Amino acid sequence: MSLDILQMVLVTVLTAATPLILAAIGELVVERSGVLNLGVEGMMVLGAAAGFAVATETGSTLLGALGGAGSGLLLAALFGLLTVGLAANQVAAGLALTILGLGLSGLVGAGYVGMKRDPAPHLHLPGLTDLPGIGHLLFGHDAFVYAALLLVAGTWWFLWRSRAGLSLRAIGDDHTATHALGLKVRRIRFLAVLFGGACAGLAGAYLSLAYTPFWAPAMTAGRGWIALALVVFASWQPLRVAAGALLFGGATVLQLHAQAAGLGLPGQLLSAMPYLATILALVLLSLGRRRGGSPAPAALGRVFAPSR
Amino acid sequence: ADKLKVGFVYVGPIADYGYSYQHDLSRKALAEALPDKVETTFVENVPEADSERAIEKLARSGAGLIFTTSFGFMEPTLKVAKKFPKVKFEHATGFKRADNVSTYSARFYEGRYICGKIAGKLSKSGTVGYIASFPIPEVVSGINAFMLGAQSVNPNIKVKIVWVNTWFDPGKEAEAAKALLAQGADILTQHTDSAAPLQEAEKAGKLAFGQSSDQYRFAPKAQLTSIVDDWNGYVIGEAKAVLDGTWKSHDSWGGIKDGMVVLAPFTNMPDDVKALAEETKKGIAEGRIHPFQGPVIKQDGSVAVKEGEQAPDPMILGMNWYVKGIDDKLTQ
Amino acid sequence: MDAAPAPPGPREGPTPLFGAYGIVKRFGDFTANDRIDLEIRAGEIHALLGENGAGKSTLMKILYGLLEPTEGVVTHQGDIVRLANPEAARALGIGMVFQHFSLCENLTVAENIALVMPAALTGRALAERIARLGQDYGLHLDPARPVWSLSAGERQRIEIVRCLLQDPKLVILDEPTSVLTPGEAEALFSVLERLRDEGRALLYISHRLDEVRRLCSRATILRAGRVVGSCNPRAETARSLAAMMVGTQVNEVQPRAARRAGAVRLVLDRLSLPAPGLHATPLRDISLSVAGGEILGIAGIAGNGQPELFDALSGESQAPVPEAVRLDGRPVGHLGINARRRLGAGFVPEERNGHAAIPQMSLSDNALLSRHATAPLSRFGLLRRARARELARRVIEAFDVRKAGPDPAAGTLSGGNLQKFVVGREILAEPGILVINQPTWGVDAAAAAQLRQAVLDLAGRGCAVVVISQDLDELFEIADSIAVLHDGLLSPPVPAGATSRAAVGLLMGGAEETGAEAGETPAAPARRALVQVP
Amino acid sequence: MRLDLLPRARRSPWLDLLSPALAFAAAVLIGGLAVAAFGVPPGQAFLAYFVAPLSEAWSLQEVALKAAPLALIATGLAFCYRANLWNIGAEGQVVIGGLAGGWVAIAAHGSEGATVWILPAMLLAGTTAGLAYAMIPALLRVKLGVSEILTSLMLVYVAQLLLDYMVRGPLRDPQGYNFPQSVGFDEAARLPALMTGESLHAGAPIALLAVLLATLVLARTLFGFEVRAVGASPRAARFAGFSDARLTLAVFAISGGAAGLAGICEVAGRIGQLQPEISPGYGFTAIIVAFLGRLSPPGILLAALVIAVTTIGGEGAQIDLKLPLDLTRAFQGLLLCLVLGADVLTRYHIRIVPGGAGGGALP
Ligand SMILES: Nc1ncnc2c1ncn2[C@@H]1O[C@H](COP(=O)(O)OP(=O)(O)OP(=O)(O)O)[C@@H](O)[C@H]1O
Ligand SMILES: Nc1ncnc2c1ncn2[C@@H]1O[C@H](COP(=O)(O)OP(=O)(O)OP(=O)(O)O)[C@@H](O)[C@H]1O
Ligand SMILES: [Mg+2]
Ligand SMILES: [Mg+2]
Repeated sequence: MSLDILQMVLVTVLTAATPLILAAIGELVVERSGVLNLGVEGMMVLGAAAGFAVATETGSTLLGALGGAGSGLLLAALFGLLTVGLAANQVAAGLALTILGLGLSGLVGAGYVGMKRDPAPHLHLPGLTDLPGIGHLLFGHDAFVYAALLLVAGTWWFLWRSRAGLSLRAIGDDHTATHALGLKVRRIRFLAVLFGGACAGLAGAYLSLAYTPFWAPAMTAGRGWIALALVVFASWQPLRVAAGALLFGGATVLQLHAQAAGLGLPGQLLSAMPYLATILALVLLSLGRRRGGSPAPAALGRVFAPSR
Repeated sequence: ADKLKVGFVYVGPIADYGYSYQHDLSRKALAEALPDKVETTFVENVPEADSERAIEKLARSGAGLIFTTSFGFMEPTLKVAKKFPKVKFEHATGFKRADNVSTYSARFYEGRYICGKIAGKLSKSGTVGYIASFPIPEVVSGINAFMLGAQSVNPNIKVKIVWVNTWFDPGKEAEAAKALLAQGADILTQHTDSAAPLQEAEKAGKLAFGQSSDQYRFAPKAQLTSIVDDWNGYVIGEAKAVLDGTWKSHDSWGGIKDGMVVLAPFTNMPDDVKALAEETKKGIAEGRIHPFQGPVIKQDGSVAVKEGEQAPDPMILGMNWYVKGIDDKLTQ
Repeated sequence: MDAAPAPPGPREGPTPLFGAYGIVKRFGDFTANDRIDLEIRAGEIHALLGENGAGKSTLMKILYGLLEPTEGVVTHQGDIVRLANPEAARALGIGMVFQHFSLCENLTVAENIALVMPAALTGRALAERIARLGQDYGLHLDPARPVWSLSAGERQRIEIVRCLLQDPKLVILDEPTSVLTPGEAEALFSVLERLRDEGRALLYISHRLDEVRRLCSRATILRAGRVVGSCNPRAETARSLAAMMVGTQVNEVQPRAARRAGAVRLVLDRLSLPAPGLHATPLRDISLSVAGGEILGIAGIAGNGQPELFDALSGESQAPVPEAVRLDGRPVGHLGINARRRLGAGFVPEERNGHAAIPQMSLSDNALLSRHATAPLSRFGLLRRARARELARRVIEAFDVRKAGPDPAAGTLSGGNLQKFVVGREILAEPGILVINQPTWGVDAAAAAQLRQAVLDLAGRGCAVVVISQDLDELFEIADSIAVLHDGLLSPPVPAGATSRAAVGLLMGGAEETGAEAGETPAAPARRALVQVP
Repeated sequence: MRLDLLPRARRSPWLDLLSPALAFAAAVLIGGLAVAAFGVPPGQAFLAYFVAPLSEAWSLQEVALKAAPLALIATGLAFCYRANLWNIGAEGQVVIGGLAGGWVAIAAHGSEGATVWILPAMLLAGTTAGLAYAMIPALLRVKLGVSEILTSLMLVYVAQLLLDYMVRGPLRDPQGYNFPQSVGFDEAARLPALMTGESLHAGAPIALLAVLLATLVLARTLFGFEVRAVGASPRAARFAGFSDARLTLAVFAISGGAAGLAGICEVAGRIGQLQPEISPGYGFTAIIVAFLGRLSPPGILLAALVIAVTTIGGEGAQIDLKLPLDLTRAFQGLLLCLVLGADVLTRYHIRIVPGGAGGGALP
């Protein structure tokens, strides 16, 4: 493999990982606060539809991205109202959100079928981007890719270095104790849920505005579920989310390359590779970990209904 | 008199801008062509496992003619047809018929043969990328026809195939396109439904073929042509036959000649290639050219079609082998 | 709350630092606080006394802004204040040390403290302040340790340090000593006395009336949500205080009849177990033997292997070799808890909610929990619900369990009453061997005495009893011999009469030498506990 | 503004019924507005969605056909979810069950004689295969502590691809022009129709039986108590002598077996052959059905019927009223959200406290 092919592969892996990173980082923050939102796929697909619609109507990719994030946020607000406000079961509400999101995205996107947009502009720094081998990998992406990477770094900083992040982690660890200290458990959880929704919506907008710049029904094709899996896979650590997304994206892309190179294995087996690889990686991780401890936020998925 | 109700069952969303979309265009064309005589209706996104109910519901809602547009609807169509002998059924791409069930399909391979010729002429790297959905005969015969077309103008051409195991996943199709481009393909063709591969080619400054519908607007600088499923003529004809009372169960497998397979305008190619493409199209329409004209040699070196003969329809309909020169294996 | 009544003037003396007037708190139809008035002055330690469920914690939570009173007002130096949340209370100088610690297990000490500090105070500056305060008051903490790795005493230190870092005017302590060793409690008392001398006010809740008499200069007594009196505890006896709380005359424990030395019934033979989880203690080479009619007390600070030892005895975790645990001579180390129950053993774990009982399940379901195999409450896999209800009813009757409704959820019972239920559930089975962990944790004095009496009586009927407790008064009151568990190691048992609190306390703290032989101060098992006249 | 929830001392059966009814009414109201926006009279849409599917003999059969696998799978899942274990891969277990059972039918295809055993053998194979497939996440969780949410979900995709491979490869009908489908099963390998000439087959009574059995097991047996205990408090359950490892395996076995059985019932029932897709997402929909039914088998039966009716009604609305499918989906999602939200009424008193957000003391 020449250096340039390698670079192309890596660029593909990075862009394939970007929507996963965006959605998974959002969900990570949600889960760190102790809430499990299984509705990522629904928020993501609505983000794709709304993002494309807004971008088409306004002619601005930036507004489109904001629209996508905003629509994910709105859907997440419904989820937050149900689970954080009304103490509804999180698993069920998340699944309901997925169905709702799929339906709404179809309704929103109906008028935009068959339309195309130019992909979001890519960075081009004369000199730097054209560097052989790494130029394109480092300096040749659209804003979403850099936003995703910044988000990873920012989330890491937020969780481990900021006071608000500390409150969030504490609430995810023990909502009763933090409530007793006067932390705004429900408000912070609600905000986390909103953030997760915005990230999922943005991930969807990335798909319809940059990755494959058009709208098509159900175009997220299960990426929301993969993002959920990545959060667990990453043991709720932002940097590992990025690593996991690159691994999963890498497995997907590499199997396609393996086929293009004429490997001759059944396509179904190769398509199953990313899933099997994820399971295998989990097993290896758990073998490496001392038994007994779970890295999950202790309050994850548990209902909290304080009264005063 | 009462209008004839015509129902359509689609496997995907009509918004896929591909297979189901194209079928829905024919529904609209029918409604426009015979506004006083027919009334159309449809159900979209019908899972294979749930199709019997959707078909029966259409029959019960008074439809006199029902198009079931996916291979997977074959058995359910036959079952419902048995219950409703007065209703006429049209099943796309299947092979089982009954007194009130016709089958129809298009000879997409004819279009792919032409695409192959274009690709053979235009590929500078000598490598073409092929994004395939599922290894069913329709897809396999398409690959073979494409290869034969390409070999006819460039015997050393290479076709790299990637199976994505989906009809529709824009992201994955885009990734497959990128993989093929990275591995040296400078022309892409696809047997999946989204416009994503075309867009990837456009981004990379390469060329590509569209699928199912004319996808020129997605990639004005990359699309060479697109194999368009045009069901309008067939659908309108069948509806008229039912209205006239002349409808009979039959199998129709239309191609370029019948206007069922249409090629979008040839673009982004030099005039000589365009001329070759037009000529091939004409030849196929007139029956002078057959994509599977013998000798056709299989991958393993055995002869599939002898010199001077043409592959019979059943062979094409059930094709599960590659022609010589394709660097891929089919699971048997 | 716009139409709040003007605060009634102080009833005596100068304006109190904080006042609560006419406080009513209702949960649904239930009134937990009923028109409570309370005044707290600077420089005093004020006790709040009452039975389990009397409404003490509820009142404290209202003062800390955690609960909103249904009626009534809180004042600060005579002005009505609105405590919208704990932040507001802290801003007014109110700090609280919770009965159930409000610490996040997976965060570090410093992080837990930072949670309530001004945002600017983090990292090194915070660690420095923790260290300085720790030195000042003798409350040492390692800011980088995660909470799960700390003992109960250390955890409480975090709570206190967190509270003191805010320089509070009023410190509320809800049952602070229930998890401490005598040594730790002593250290706490001196901190509290110092705080008082600094001119702060302290509000102190405890079921240990001796402490209250020692520390507090004033006491307010609650019963069923109402103030039923106030007094100077120093001028009272523990007995008279208890009488005020309960509202009736109370009696002393019946001393046990002469002890018969029975056959050995329970043996642990060099039992070692690896730590079962990340946050657990390994057991190291533990041996003990208990005869019928004998009560062995196992003292120790929480976090030294008590739950692990309990699990090994009960069969919730199994021994590496069957012979390591023997019941009536039979090796049972490989058997599960129900098999051991069938051999006549009974078990009462420490944690009521979520181990001994399932809070959201009814009492009859909770009867099933530990008795389904032995009562027996199922046949061919089918439940015999009527029998379970009958069993629950018998326990409730025999142990005077107070509850609302015929078969309420266990979680709706007050701590003391639920404890009576889970102990009674085992005792009614007349076990030949009983292992009981922290029998009276957080239970009010009357209920505690009743439970101790029941254990004594059971031993009197020939049962071999192991009592794991960190309450030394309790152990000296009922145990025949006492051993100390420290860091997964068990000291050899010593007759209770031949050792002293001080000696045991030393061992609990990890001292090498058994001070038992020294026997400087002959133990005088306290007989101060009280039982209610039936 | 603040929303305060005060737990109710006891649940009132009256509210248990009222709350979903309220949710339903609200959903219908919102749905009616949406439908009106599409230019369809809401009353007509109401009839199409909720009344039409229940008004004809054939559509009633269709409702039963659709509800049966949902109820069967969701009943199995209820065991898992009550024990606080998250099998979200029932769809994969459905697929594997259908595949294994179908394989038996294909292997026995055309064999003479001994045909009585073939159907039982298929049902057994399907159930066992679903069960075994569910054992993978269960064992990984018990032995290695790997999150079962993740593994069970990933295995869905793997199962679907395996079925795809099988029907395009080894199990393909040799006479089928290389199309991806197996031979049609023999009559003996099909679930019998309940009434001759009708489509309702024995799958519905099987599901009904499973619901009854599960009701009994959960309410009346020690095992049912064990499931509840482990779900409520694993530590207390261990104190009761219940092993959570064993229970994890047991509930995964039950849910996997039920899903596998549902899979083979679909294959041997209406479909009658193997094909690349044998379930329109029953395994995922069943998760919602399980929660909608509050994890109680009778509730699950009702929830399955509601989902079936609205799905079938949605098809009718597409055909007769030209209302888009996406509207039906959005409506179903909304209905679920509202039911979940209204459920709060049954558990809490709700109090809305105006203001209250601001901190600080008012002098
Ligand atoms: N959030 C709540 N909802 C309903 N009832 C409650 C709630 N909190 C407390 N109660 C009830 O209020 C009563 C008083 O409880 P509280 O915790 O104040 O008692 P306590 O005096 O602290 O008891 P203990 O000595 O056991 O700590 C109890 O009967 C309890 O059941
Ligand atoms: N939200 C609630 N709903 C109903 N009952 C409650 C609620 N919160 C607390 N209680 C009950 O109030 C009682 C008193 O609460 P608290 O937390 O003070 O426990 P407690 O009685 O002091 O028991 P212990 O000190 O032994 O843990 C408990 O028995 C508990 O079951
Ligand atoms: Mg209390
Ligand atoms: Mg208490």
